[in-house]
Amino acid sequence: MSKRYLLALYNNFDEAEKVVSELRNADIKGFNADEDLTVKSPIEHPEVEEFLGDKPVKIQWFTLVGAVMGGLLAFFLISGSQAGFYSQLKGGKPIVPIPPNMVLTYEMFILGGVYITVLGFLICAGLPARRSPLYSAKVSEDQIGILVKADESAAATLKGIFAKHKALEIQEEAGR
Amino acid sequence: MHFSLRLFTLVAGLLLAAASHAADSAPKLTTPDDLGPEVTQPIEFPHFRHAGDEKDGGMQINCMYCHTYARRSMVAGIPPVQKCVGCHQNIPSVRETPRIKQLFDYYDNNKAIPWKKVHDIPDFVRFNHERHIKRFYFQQDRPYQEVCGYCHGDVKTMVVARRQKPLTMGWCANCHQKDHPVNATSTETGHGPNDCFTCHK
Amino acid sequence: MNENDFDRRDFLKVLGAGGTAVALSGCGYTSIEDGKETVTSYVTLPSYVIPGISNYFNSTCAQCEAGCNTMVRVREGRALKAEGNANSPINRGKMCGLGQAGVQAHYNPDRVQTPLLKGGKAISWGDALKEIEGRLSGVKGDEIAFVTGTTSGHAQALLGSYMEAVGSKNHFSYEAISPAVVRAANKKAYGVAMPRYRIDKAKVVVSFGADFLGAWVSPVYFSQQYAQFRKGNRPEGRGVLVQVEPKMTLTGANADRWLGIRPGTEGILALGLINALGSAGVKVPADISAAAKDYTPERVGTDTGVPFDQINKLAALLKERTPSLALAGTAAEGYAHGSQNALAIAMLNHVLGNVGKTVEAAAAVPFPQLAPVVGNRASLTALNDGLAANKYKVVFSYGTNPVYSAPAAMKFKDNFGKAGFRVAFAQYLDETALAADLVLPLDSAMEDWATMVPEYMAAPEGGYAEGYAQVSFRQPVMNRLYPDTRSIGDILLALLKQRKPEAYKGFDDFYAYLRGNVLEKKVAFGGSAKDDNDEFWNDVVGKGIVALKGVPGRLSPKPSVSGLALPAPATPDSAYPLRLIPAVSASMRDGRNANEPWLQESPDPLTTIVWDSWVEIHPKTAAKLDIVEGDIVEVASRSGSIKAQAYLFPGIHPDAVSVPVGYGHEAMGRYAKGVGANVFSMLDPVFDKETGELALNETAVKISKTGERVIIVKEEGPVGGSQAGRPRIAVKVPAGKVDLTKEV
Amino acid sequence: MSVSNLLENWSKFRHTHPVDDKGHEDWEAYPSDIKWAMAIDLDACTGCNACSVACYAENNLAVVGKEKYAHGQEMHWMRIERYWGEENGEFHAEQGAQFLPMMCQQCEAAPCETVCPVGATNHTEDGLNSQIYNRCIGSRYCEANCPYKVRYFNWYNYPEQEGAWPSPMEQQLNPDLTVRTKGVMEKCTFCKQRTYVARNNARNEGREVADGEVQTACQQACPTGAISFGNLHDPASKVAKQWAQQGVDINKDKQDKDKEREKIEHQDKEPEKALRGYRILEELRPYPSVMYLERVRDESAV
Amino acid sequence: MTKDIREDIAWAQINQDVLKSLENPRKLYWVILFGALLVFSVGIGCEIYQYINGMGVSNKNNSHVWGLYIATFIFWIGMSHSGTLLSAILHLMHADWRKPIYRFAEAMTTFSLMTAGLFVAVHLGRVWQIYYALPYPSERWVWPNFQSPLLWDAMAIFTYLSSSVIFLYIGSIPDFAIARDNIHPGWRKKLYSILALGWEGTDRQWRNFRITYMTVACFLIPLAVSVHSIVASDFAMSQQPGWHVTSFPPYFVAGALYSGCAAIITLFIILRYVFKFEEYMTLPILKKTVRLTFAIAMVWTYLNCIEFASVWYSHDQVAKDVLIQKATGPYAPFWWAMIFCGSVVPFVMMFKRFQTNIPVMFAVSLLLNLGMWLERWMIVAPTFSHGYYPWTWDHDQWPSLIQWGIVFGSFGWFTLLFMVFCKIVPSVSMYEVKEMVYHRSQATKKKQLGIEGAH
Repeated sequence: MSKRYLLALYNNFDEAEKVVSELRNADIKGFNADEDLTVKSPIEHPEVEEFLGDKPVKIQWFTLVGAVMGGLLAFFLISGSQAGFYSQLKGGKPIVPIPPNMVLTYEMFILGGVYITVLGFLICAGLPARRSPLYSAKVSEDQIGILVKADESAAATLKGIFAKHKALEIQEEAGR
Repeated sequence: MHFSLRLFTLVAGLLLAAASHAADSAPKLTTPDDLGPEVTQPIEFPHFRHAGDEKDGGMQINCMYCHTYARRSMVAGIPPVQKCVGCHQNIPSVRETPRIKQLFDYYDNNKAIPWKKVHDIPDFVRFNHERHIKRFYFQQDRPYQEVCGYCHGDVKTMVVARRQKPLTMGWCANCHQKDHPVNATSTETGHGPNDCFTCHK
Repeated sequence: MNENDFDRRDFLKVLGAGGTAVALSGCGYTSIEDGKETVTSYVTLPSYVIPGISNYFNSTCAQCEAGCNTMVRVREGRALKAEGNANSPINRGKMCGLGQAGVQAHYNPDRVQTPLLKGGKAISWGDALKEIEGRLSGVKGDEIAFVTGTTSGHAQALLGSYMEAVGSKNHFSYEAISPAVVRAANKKAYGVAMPRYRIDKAKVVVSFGADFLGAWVSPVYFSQQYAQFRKGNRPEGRGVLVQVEPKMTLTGANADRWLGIRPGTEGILALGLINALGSAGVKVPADISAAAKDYTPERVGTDTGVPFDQINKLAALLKERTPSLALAGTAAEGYAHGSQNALAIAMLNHVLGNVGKTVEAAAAVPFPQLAPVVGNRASLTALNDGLAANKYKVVFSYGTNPVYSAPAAMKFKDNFGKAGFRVAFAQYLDETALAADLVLPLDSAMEDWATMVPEYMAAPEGGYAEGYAQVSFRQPVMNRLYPDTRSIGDILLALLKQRKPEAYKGFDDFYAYLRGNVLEKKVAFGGSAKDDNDEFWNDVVGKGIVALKGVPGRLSPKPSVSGLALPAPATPDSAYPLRLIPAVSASMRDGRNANEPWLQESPDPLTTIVWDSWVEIHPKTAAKLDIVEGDIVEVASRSGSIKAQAYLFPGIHPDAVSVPVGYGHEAMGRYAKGVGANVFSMLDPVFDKETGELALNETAVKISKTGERVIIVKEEGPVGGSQAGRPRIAVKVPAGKVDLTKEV
Repeated sequence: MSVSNLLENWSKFRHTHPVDDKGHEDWEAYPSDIKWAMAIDLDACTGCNACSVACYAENNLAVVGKEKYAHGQEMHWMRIERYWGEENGEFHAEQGAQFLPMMCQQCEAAPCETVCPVGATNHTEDGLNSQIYNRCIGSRYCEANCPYKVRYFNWYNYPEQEGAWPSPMEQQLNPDLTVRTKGVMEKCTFCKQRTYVARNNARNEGREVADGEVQTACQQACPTGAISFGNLHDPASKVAKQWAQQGVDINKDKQDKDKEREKIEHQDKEPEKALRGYRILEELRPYPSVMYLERVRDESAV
Repeated sequence: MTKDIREDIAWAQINQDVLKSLENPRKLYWVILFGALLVFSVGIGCEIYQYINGMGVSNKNNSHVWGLYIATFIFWIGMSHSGTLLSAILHLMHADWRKPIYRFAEAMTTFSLMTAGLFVAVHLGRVWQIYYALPYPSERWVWPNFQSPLLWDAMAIFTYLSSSVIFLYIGSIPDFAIARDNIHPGWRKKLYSILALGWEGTDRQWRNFRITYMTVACFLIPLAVSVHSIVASDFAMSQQPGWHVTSFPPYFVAGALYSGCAAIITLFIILRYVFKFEEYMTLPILKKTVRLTFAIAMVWTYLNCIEFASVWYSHDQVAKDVLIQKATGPYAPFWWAMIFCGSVVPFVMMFKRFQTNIPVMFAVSLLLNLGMWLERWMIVAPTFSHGYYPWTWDHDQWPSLIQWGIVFGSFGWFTLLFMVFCKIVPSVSMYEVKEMVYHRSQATKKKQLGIEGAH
């Protein structure tokens, strides 16, 4: 059964919030508020998440793994190479001196952390992404966009809801 | 999302494994052959004929019969013309061949032969022939052709000598970190010096 | 020719061309491409030459008159380094900086390479010799003069016969710096000109300006004796060194007590000491005490500027610790009354009974014709007068540089010009060579054959050898760098052949002459008649030293004090209030080695100045003239003036200033030319009354600032010789507080 | 190999040196039975410069000339320092000057080694402080951290550009060691090329290096024999005897005799006759391998 | 008089104003750009000369082996810290006044690090062998010496540089999106759409964006601190008097923040003028920055004092000598100049009327930077000329023109990079300004409600 995409633009978050809550409460066949509802905003806005219901963020795990890996890699790379065939005394210090190696381990710990976190960000935020079916430059300016994906059948009802809250503009497009 | 997390952990794991392997694995113990360029010498000296095996028409002369300084000094040196002449005076059969004629020209005009260096290492490196020969030829009594061959390759098959080994630092180190028996009989082993100052001057 | 020897020289011919090419390329920049470099190889090679392993050849150092025996390191036919010959009684395997720099004399880029006419036109040896022959024809023998430095050995023998052949007696042996006055005084006092001093046996050494550690007579030998002398576990106990001199020398810097005495009053102090010793109950011969009787400590104190209790203390020390040794050196002899000074000091040894104990007679070589003809300054005066009077038509000069080192007041350069034809045998185009009509290039000491007999005959290890004498051999350690240079021996031989062809036709070169000559006297040279010639010769050359049964010298029991009368200390004249003391530094000496960069670059031990000359001024004097370090000052005497940078130096008498000799060449080469100022040029022509030696320290000068100021190029930092309160950098400890007996 | 090696021989790689070495034998990272060391008798040293020139001759040191010397860019590995007696800010010369030959002290725990970013300077098995010219990238950190300031940097390209060896002078160069080029640090090596030959000869003949078998150039030249050089681990060697006799221990940053003395002086008693061995800047704990003997001066003449 | 960002400013307006700065540059811009190019080329010239003839031409010497290069290196590293301070620390502290200015501060971080990186190379005697210092598995199987503080430096700087580049980029993705949406078609539009990675501001993107941004910020703070402590340890780890000081790491960090803030003020004023950002880079922000700077200045002064005090009351005579020599020796003028610029000049910032006085603040900020540069020089040089070993002291050592030239050139390089940056990346963060404005308006709304409620 073919799907339709609807994008409604609103002036401010309060209106958007009303719309979203209505959409989530109203039980419309062929439209799942948790999956098919996306809010696009020009600024980062915590409330959006509240009224969308909480969605888990996994990035911390990337960070953890990355940092740990970086640290381990550093320590073993360094100590390993120090203990190589050419291992020679330097300044009476042990051939594998812990404090200096710790410094570098620390740096690599951070390096790994940062890199992998960003990697995680790209993966989790699904970037780089292809342009989604409906987008309005207004969103990056000052308006809030609400993008929904629903069955043909539900489209009308949804439009109704948008209109009710006097959407500035409603775009719609067919999709799979 | 969970999939990508797993995937990522896998990738990272592989990365780490690879990296640690890099730090971990010893240099390869094989000594690769990489053939140096052809060198044209004032006289095309046929090594195979002097040092080669009987079946190839060689005379199996010990390398150190001519390169006699190798076991006495850091540098192998080049035998003085005198040495070649010493034998060839008494070999009338080849006396008239072009190379030998050349040889005698040099000798009669008391001119040194401008041999070209084939196995040339940088000036900041100290390679001691004497030590290596003492260690492997005299102490471990391995066959001389093998011992010289470690660095000079299979000269006995060549006409004009040509570099066969890379003679790079890593290549030297490959051998230095191997444990060699200290002499033919004993089971005691030791590796070459790992002290920079021994080979760098 | 001898077979082995032929081998050696033949192998010397093949230069390690490959070797040098490699040597110059530093790290990172070396071609390691196969077949680019040539391998050093030889046609024939004696068994003892192994590429990559050095050979050592014994030879003899020609850098100064001490004649140390060297052992030269040779690799692939290149002489690399001069080291001491361990079997030498003179230097016992040691080597001074000056000697080390000998290789740079050999490899010097500024050497003369072919015979040159005036104006630098190169000619062949044949023409050169013809030219000389031509010029000499019709010239009477006594119109020919030969000026040399100190010469000895077979070259001297040839020179002697040549002078004889041309019928000339005018061989002037000139050394700008030589202990000539002391020699004369010694002859009077001990009966020998150059006795053997036993510093190693003395308990106290009082040295009147003898810089025996730096530049006096045979420094390396004396240094080793000094090492013995300082040993705490020596039977005599640790020695005490007192140095008496107006300008601190290297020896002064190592003294336990340095007495900055008023210039010229050294003799007075000596007599003062004798006087003090007498009154302390030491038995003094009548005539000596007569000579010394007026010199009471008080008077001497006022005359010399040495506090008189110091004098008594010193006398007491000398009385208590015998044997001691008093030395008269360059600083003491450089006056119009130099010989009196030296004599007075010699008397001190008599009074203290050192003669025979620490002053010994050395032996002489049994062949007078080989004995050294020692240089002095009087001979220069003689030559100069002769030249001025147009007595000489042809002048040969070898191994000395009078045009540079003669005081301007003597007008030597002009007088030299008066000679009809001037030939210089030279290694560099120095001032004299430039003034000559014909310059003949000499071999370096690494290329020629020679023998040498040291003037100061050192005793071999193990102390006093009654009749020990030695002849040192010099052999070529590498092939000639430039085919057209000749050894002085070869040249003299060639000249002789012009006169007596038949007598010398047996010898085709000096080598042959030398060898023949030595083999002839095989027995005298310590061989036995039945020795095989070649073996004997190789043995001699191989050792480089031949010990001979010498003619023992005799010390005269009764010294003559005749004419020992010291003038009252000179009153400073108002126009030129200061006394100029030309300083002889260990490495620069009289400047003949100035073109060896190592010597220019190694700092003067006391001032740490490099690459320039300087004026040492006592801080007090400087303060009076408000001169600060680095001021360019003009030092002016009646006979000339120089400009140099001022250096404030605590080790000099306030009434004296000192400038090092050996700098300020106008020619000679890239490293010497224009470096510093030539102090010889401004010396007053004052001469020692008895010997007629130029009195080096008699020049009165005045100092004026030019207004310029430079930053002195020296090794020491802005805090000079201060340790800035750091407790343990260079530590000094009183002898009483330290236990030296058990030292290794 | 190396990580497993690391884990297997962990304790070995954790030794510090020289203080907690239990002898040198049991430590594979420092197996040699040779420890080159020096003793310099300042009482015998006359400051004549022979050693310094010998060093130029042996080690291919460039002559930099007046202008560069003025900039403090000289290359002498062995410098002779001259000090005066000092009283309230004025120099006095009555007791002569003091001379101090100063060259690389070949520290056992060298400050220069740890800081080199590329590890061009290390501690060799025979107790030297190596300098690998071709590895050096010229960060000059080693000299910055050297308390004695005895390392010398090639500020210019002396062999090729500056013409330090105008032909034929380059023929004098010693083929046993490199001519250093622009941008590398260099310093005294205790004449490595000589010790190297001596050690190889000994090894070939299957024996230990005998005392006096190898001399450094400076030692060989020194007319008064003020410098002695040898193997500190060979109790028969002169150097070892001297160190022992002077009660100087290479593993200490403060010698027992000094502690002793201080104690006595603290109780203001007159200490008995002292020994004169000491090491310069010992208290910084570089454990230098050169022992100096104090200069002795006799007061009786003053 | 001090007017702040208007709350009622239209968001579209913000976009317009900022994007304007990306397009057709004014003449002044070109002047600066070419000026910078000129200065930079001077530096290049000197470097080439030095490369050909050897380090000697910089007139360092054997006891005095380091000079302006290291000093300036530290200076640039230090300058980089302010960016992190503003963007990371203040971000975590939700100080929203930072929002209009943190972008260029971060850019400054990046570029000054790049400049510092140059000096590492310039300083080396054999820069063509620099790869010896990189830890890569080579045929020789030799590795750099990981004990060397210089290597820690390299690692720390690399980490810091790459992290702050990433931080800068992530932070400006939404702005790239804006640029993409608003800029007229052309290669720039293509460029921005690539840079924007298809950002649409969906709730998912924003959610992850927030976490990431915060996490990286958290990493950056300890990193920044570690970087300059490590630079400090180049000296503190050594044995030399005047370097071997325990308080060096914090001292360096404080100094770094200090010079950084000073530099921010300078650039703030320049940008404000060049790009007409009066609307956003408002005087109250300047005032806040100035106050912050003043606080840090005082911290730095304090650390200075304790450093001197700890040396003074130690028994380390050698270190004491160095200190005395700094104050009285040949370096005295520079040392006192540093004290003046670093500790006296900032007191101008105490006075309200100066805090927003653009010309005065401009002058002051320049003086502070000069002072901080001198500080670095005074750390490096005097120790060499007055170290442990009196014989090697050298008070006449003076950097040659070559050395000065290269130092001079580095400023050109920095400006060059910065000028280019301003034309590619929006130097004011648009979306965050919007957030700022939004929150402000919310707050005021609440206030009004509160007031009404009171009635």
